[in-house]
Amino acid sequence: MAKTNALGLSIADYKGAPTTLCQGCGHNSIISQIISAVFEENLPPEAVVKFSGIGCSSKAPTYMLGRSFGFNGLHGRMPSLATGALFGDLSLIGIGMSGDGDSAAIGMGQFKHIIRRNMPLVYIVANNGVYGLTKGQFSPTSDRGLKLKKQGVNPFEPVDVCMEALASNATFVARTFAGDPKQVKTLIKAAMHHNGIAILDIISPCVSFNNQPSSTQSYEWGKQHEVLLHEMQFHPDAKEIQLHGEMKPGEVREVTMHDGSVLVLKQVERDYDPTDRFAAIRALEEAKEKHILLTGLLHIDTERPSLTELYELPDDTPFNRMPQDRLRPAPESIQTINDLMF
Amino acid sequence: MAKTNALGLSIADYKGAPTTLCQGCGHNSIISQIISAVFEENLPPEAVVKFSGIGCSSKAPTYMLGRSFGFNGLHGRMPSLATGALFGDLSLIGIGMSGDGDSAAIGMGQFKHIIRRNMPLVYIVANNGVYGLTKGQFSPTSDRGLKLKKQGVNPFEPVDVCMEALASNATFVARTFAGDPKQVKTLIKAAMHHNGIAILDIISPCVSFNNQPSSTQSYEWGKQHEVLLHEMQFHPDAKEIQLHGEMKPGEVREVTMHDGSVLVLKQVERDYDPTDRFAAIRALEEAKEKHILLTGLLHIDTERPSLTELYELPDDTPFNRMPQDRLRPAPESIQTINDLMF
Amino acid sequence: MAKQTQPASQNGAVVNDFSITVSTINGTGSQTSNLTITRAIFKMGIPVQGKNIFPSNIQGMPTWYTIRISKEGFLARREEHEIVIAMNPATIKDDIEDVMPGGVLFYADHLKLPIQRDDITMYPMPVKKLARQSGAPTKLRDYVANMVYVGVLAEIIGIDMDKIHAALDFHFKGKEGPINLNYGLIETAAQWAKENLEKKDPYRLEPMDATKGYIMADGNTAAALGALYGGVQFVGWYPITPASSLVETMNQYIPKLRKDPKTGKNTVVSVQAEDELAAVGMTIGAGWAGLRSMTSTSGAGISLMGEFLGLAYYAEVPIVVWDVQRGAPSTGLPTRVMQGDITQVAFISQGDTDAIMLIPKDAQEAFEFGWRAFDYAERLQTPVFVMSDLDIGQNQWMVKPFEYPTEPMDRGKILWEEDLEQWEKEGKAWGRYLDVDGDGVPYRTVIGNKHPKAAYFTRGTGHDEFARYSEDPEVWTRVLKRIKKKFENAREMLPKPEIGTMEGASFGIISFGSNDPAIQEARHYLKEEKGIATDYLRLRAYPFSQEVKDFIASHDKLYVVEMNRDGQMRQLLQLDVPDMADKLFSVAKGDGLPLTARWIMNTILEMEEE
Amino acid sequence: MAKQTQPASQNGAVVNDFSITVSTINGTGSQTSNLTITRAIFKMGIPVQGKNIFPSNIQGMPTWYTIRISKEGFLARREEHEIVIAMNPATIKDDIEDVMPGGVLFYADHLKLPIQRDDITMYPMPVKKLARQSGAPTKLRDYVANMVYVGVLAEIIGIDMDKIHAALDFHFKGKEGPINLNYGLIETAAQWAKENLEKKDPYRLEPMDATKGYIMADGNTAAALGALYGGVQFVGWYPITPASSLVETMNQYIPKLRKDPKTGKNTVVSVQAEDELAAVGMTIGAGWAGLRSMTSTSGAGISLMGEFLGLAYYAEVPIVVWDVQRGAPSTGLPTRVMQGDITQVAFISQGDTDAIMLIPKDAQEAFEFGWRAFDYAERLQTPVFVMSDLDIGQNQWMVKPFEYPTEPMDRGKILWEEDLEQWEKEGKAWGRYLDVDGDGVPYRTVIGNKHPKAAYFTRGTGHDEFARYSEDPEVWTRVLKRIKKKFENAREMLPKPEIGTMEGASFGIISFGSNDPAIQEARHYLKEEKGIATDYLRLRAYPFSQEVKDFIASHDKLYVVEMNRDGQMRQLLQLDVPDMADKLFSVAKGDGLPLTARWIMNTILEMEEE
Ligand SMILES: Cc1ncc(C[n+]2csc(CCOP(=O)(O)OP(=O)(O)O)c2C)c(N)n1
Ligand SMILES: Cc1ncc(C[n+]2csc(CCOP(=O)(O)OP(=O)(O)O)c2C)c(N)n1
Ligand code: SF4
Ligand code: SF4
Ligand SMILES: [Mg+2]
Ligand SMILES: [Mg+2]
Repeated sequence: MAKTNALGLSIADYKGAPTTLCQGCGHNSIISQIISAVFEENLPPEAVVKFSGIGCSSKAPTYMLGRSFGFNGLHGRMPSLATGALFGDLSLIGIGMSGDGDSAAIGMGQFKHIIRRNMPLVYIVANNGVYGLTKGQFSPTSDRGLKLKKQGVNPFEPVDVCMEALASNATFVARTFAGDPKQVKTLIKAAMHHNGIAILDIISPCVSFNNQPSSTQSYEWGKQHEVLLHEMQFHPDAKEIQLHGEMKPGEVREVTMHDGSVLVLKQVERDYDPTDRFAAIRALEEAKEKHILLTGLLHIDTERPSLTELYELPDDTPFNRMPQDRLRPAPESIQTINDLMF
Repeated sequence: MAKTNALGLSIADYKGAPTTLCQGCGHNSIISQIISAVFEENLPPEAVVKFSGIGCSSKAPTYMLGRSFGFNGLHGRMPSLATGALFGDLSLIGIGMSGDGDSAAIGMGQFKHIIRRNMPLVYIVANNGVYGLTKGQFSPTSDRGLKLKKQGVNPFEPVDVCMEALASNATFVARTFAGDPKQVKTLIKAAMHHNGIAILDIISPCVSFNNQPSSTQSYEWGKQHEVLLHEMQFHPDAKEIQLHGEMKPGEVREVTMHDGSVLVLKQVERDYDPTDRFAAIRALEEAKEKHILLTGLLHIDTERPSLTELYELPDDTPFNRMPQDRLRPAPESIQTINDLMF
Repeated sequence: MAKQTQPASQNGAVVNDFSITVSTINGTGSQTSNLTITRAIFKMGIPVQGKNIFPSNIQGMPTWYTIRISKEGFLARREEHEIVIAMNPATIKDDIEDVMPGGVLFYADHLKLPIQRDDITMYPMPVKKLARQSGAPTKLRDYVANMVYVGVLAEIIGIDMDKIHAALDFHFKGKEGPINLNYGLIETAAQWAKENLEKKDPYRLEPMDATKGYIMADGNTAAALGALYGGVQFVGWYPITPASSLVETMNQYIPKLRKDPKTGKNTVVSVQAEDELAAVGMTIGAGWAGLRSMTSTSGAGISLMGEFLGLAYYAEVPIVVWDVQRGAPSTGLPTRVMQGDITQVAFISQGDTDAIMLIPKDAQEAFEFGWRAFDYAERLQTPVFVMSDLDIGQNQWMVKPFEYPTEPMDRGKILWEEDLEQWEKEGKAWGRYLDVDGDGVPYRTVIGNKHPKAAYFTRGTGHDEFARYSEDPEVWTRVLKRIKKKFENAREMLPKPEIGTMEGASFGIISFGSNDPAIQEARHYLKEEKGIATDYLRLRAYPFSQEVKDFIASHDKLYVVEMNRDGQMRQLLQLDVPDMADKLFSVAKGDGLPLTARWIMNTILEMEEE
Repeated sequence: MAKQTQPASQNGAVVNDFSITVSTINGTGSQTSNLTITRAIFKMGIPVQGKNIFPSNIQGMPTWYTIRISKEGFLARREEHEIVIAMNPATIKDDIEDVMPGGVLFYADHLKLPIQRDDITMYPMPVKKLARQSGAPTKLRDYVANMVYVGVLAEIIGIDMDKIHAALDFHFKGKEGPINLNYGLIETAAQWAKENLEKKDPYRLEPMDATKGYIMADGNTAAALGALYGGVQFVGWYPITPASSLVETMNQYIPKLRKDPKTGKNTVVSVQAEDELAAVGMTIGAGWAGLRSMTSTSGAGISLMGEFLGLAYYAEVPIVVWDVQRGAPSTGLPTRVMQGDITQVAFISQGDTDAIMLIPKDAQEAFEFGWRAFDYAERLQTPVFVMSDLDIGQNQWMVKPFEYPTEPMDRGKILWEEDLEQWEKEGKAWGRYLDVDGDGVPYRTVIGNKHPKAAYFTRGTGHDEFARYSEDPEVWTRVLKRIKKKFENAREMLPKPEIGTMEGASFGIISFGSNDPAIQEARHYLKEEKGIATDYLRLRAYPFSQEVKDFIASHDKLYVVEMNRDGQMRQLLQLDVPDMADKLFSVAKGDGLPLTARWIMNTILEMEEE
């Protein structure tokens, strides 16, 4: 019998249409981790809403959570669609899938501005340093010096998705690697509990166009150069925290999320404080110098109000179920209004 | 008799149409400094090409350098216009005028990408933290907590133009203040000699909509909180450097530009190395914490090739004067091409 | 400009039938003075309309405000100015020339008059002196100086001082300080005029009873209020002239009108986006999620929204888009009016698309379409454009009071959990794009619906009736044909045209939007002065209904009057009635100013002669 | 799909007149096999055309390649497939059903056949076995497996092995390794077929001499080459299917064709922008600066460029925009063909705008318009759109060789220092927007011009003849009218339509672009099978020239055939000839596939009956 979660649902209830992405594509592995995360978090699939732009990465939502609503929008415009849509029912969790082209090229503006607004959304950049769907052009995150078949050599310094997020004061910034599924899953779980924008820069190799070992977005490079900022465990309920195995107090940090869930970070090399934004910037700079793939939760800020909070909507009913008599002003008011004219 | 420069031109040759901006608008003072800088640099006005987006700031090019070509384009799209245009004749110097709305809202994408390409352009963001031309809405650089007449209170963390430029690896990043005309002028001169993108974030108060003393983009706040990173002198010709007055060796840094001109930086509080990008980020963070307006050349990198260099165009003739016989392949070639088909 | 002598009424006096143009420098606060004059006249019961002709700039440039006073209720712009008030040295020459023969010039006495005219009356006004004496703080000096012309004018043409006080009281929301300061100066100026000027001109106001039952409102405010009464829940916007004030005004009315009776919290989310792409993107997201959702823009904004609007069209997302049209192409004349986005909107995005357009004629209809637009959008599951313009949006219109929505909200075909259960029980299949009722409009579900079969996947790529990805040519064709059906069905659902007929009409006139007053007036002249009777159809929506076809069919010749260069509405009409396309003649001008009755009449007369 | 029995030729053999469809999985390299077959047939002297019907995805989805072989030279898509080669388990059922009665199925023998048909010939192919035996590295196994069907087919229908070798040699640019590997497998497969299959079907190829003097080229390559011969200097682009390969190919040819003879340096700057707004912005900047400048896009890209294109229109900046049209609205069918952007481009931006369009019919015209477009753009100082489509752009077309430009470059009216001096001497005033010659086209200067009066200020806001800011209604109208004049004058300047007539034609057909082969063929059937003679006008540009009006005038009834839902070109035609609008009937289908002659014929016949 298939394993079920606390809701009595099996993993099959969280699947989507069969993938049409290439075999081995990093995006497929992200899809699996999203499915597992939502399943393990005991969220009904209806509680999640999927968004995406255009690209192979942006097709991913089709291949997961078939029982969740989804909107595969326009190239680079996922953030605005998600922003408008999620106001429809604030009890829902939004997951946005985007690509490096989608977010760092055409979508740079919306990427930066959804961060600025701190809109609650799990924002995944499936970063393969290339345009997959249009067959292998450079993306803004392509390595400098990368050589691609029809494109020659890329002369530009890559956009660093996490650095951009930090520059825009993102409240949750993580980098991870599709070749490290466990970490991907843990970060997705934590991101789903974050009250604000959660930027996940997931290095997700494109096996068709940018998986040569010299590319920093390849599986091989990632496997060989990944360095963990910390080891992570996510506990949806603070009470259940047991410091598993080798985790000893003093070597761990606990990040308590807005809803009381806890992310436990175990020190690997040094003590890293993800609430220190400047430390995150420094860590990124160092990683670049050392030529490593530094993964983990770079930064979190659980204090800043999210965009949806600013509006203080009625919270007894989802906004999109609000009946007519709570939306249309009372008939009496029209007289007052006309009196306000001249 | 009017003062003339080395070309025998008087300042009148560098003026534009009379300004229609508000009296006291910071942009007017930027206009004056651009005029002076070009005049003093002995550049013929024809050697400069002006670009802008849409906004009060973007109207500025009309009011200066009437003998220079100019293109007042679309809101947020100055960078792309300038990029294409300047390839027309690489001997010319481009000056782009933009506003905080123009560059940090609708133009965020183009702003980031012209930086990434290191396109040679003096890129001025006349930053008043408000939309002037549309009469006083919030801009992305508005202070958090800023209160504007019809707009309420701004709840968002402002975009830091310099931080954004640094995150994108800009090769010349400076912040200055329209209320400090001397510094503005010196930085514009240096920027004109930079072989790559030069981002000048000029705090330029909007006297009509955002000049209340509590606003960090007001004259009063600027005057009271400006802290210089260094004092500056610009020497178009290295040979003429004389360390004026109080400048003693050891207390100065010299930045030699691509064309041999030199920017001399005199230490004010501490020794600041503008070639260290990370130091610039740190300085910005500190300035934010200390609540000061830190001005000066935050960062410079004179090594990185510029976009125009990458193409190695013929340099004996401006590209837009190249005659037909150098642009159209020879008649013989058509046979070869047809043979290459099947 | 054509100069025509005003037909004087009895005793030489011209009563309640002339135009005043105030020429000032923008950013000096003259708007308050101009509104005060307009409102005071309105309160005197005299039909009046003010139009602001202003530059794209914040301060220091010439700006004109023209006030049409018409006892007959003709409130369109006129080209002739009986009275000119000159306050701007930069334009004084033109201003003097603009006074029609027999007319009046009021001028600030510090202005040098570059020319003299002996066919007009000239009144100097000691503007600076009185402003200085007013005791207003130096900072406000320029601002209150404009009150001088209010006072002088009031005295000379007879504006009721009580009504002026009422106008100020309204403007300053009862705040005594500014009311007294300004009123004091107006009184002083009036007194000065009384003592120092001798009335030599024929223009006079006399109280009437013709504005009772009317209000004065600008179209953007009306649109904002209409939307609030329409239950708007989400607004994504980006500032752009002349649309900005629509949402800005809405934002101000939200706490007043849209406090949830149950929780006391506001029920509108208004987000200033980073640009128009994001504004419409948010709006579409919200519409998709089941919120009543709108954006408002102009000019460039509409162009930038094209890609997203094609998505909303094909993915069938209800949203409302206000296009407060301004002078175009390109950045064009951003502070002037035009009706130039008609064909662009009709063909808004790549591929075959259609657009529903509502076309209000004034503030009152802006209010009505403000709420109705949501009903159409949700009923048809498609973007609905409201084609307003700068004249409607930013000027004050004398209109009937806003009327509370006459119909309950039509939320269209939405299925919730219990509906889906019911359908399941009845064995009815639900597919997001299934044409169950044969009207082309499918049923939709929205996020938060917890029924396990409620979810579907929305995309701009090819999809079948169950929202599944498809590249199948037949599926593609079928879906696009069904969508077309919605558009065809919309013809008879949207606001019907308004038709005015006369006995023995020589031809028909078709027009729309803010042209209406000028057309009404032109028809009056055609009849009165030329003996030419006309029929008139005012379009209120696109696609056109049967009435439009019938109207065209029943006339041999029709003039389509509009404010653009290419006769855009005529083009859409021609496409609709190819067999009658050659009966439609274009009377089009898009120079940034509202059309005038005289121009319309003369153009038609010329074309009649040809 | 309609099934029709192929009229067998003498002796039951069907020679050089049938279609082959290859059904495979994309991303498996079948494109090489398909091109090899097509090219080999072409080299046999037989008219042939291949069309790729592929999914919007990189790997693993069904894809079809149809090869039309026609001794008569009819190379449009057909709906009937005499021969189907089935390699994809996912589509095997449909593939079997798609074979027309009497036809042939080749199938990979590891596929389970879900249905049997006794009205067709079925040949199994030991694809896996032979691929395994080929000695190809495991990685390449799937890829070379596709060569098996090349060999089997070659043996059964008689493709010349030498020509196959020549095709491979071309494809692999003479590299022996891959040539030998693939050719070896093809030979083995052919040998296997010879030994194991008995020919039971009537389809055969026989060498002809009908392709001499032709080349095979895809339209994107042709366009790229045309632009390079046109002296293109600046390209701003953003990847989008099916336009990407246009610039990618251009980039590859730059070093070959565009090394400056003097300095040996390249003379084209090609920048991959961050999006289409930036792509067209750069392009406009470069065009403004005096460079021959272009961009290339499709679908969404065109919509995103609308605002900028309005600026280029009004500021009069010459640029070339290639729209390689694909299935729309919205993201639509990104890998399928459509002619759906016609009306959108005609009304591309806010306000009154016009668009010059060139409409190539195939790769050869794509080359020609590739260079000519710059001449028109610079001559008229306005954006010129080349409306290509996916079928033209991405498929191989058998066309006459590219012809070296027959005219020198027309750089239009540019003034340099010496020209301005000359004008000054002659006392001629220069203003950027002054209509000196009365043809509506002003003279321009570009940056770098050192004459102190050369500079001017370009803007999208209102401006006068001297490029000065203006909000004056008369100035505005005057400038926009002059711009319209350019558009009117363009009518007779642009490529003239191509007209084909027949004695006693019953009606006229109007069409354009890649529809041409299907129309030629449909006219042939109408004549041969139904005895209906037709005239045909192929549009090559918009706005339309007098010939188009005359053609419409000289027919009682005209069918406008196009690949979209709404009959967009018919709409533009109707607007051009309102007095004849009702003579134009729409034969339109936009389902993502190229139109077929049978569909066109049948639709017209049905409409004739009505
Ligand atoms: C407006 C627009 N421009 C271009 C395209 C074509 N396009 C589709 S996907 C894509 C790039 C996708 O790259 P990325 O976001 O990195 O996704 P990946 O395929 O690599 O996962 C582009 C340019 C489009 N769909 N829309
Ligand atoms: C596409 C588009 N959207 C909106 C506008 C309206 N608009 C004109 S200027 C402006 C903001 C200008 O703000 P900023 O760049 O800060 O310049 P400032 O006026 O403050 O100097 C806006 C939104 C426009 N012109 N084009
Ligand atoms: S092309 Fe690349 S990104 Fe796209 S599905 Fe294949 S491997 Fe993934
Ligand atoms: S509104 Fe503000 S930004 Fe615009 S001109 Fe006036 S002071 Fe300057
Ligand atoms: Mg990618
Ligand atoms: Mg600003």
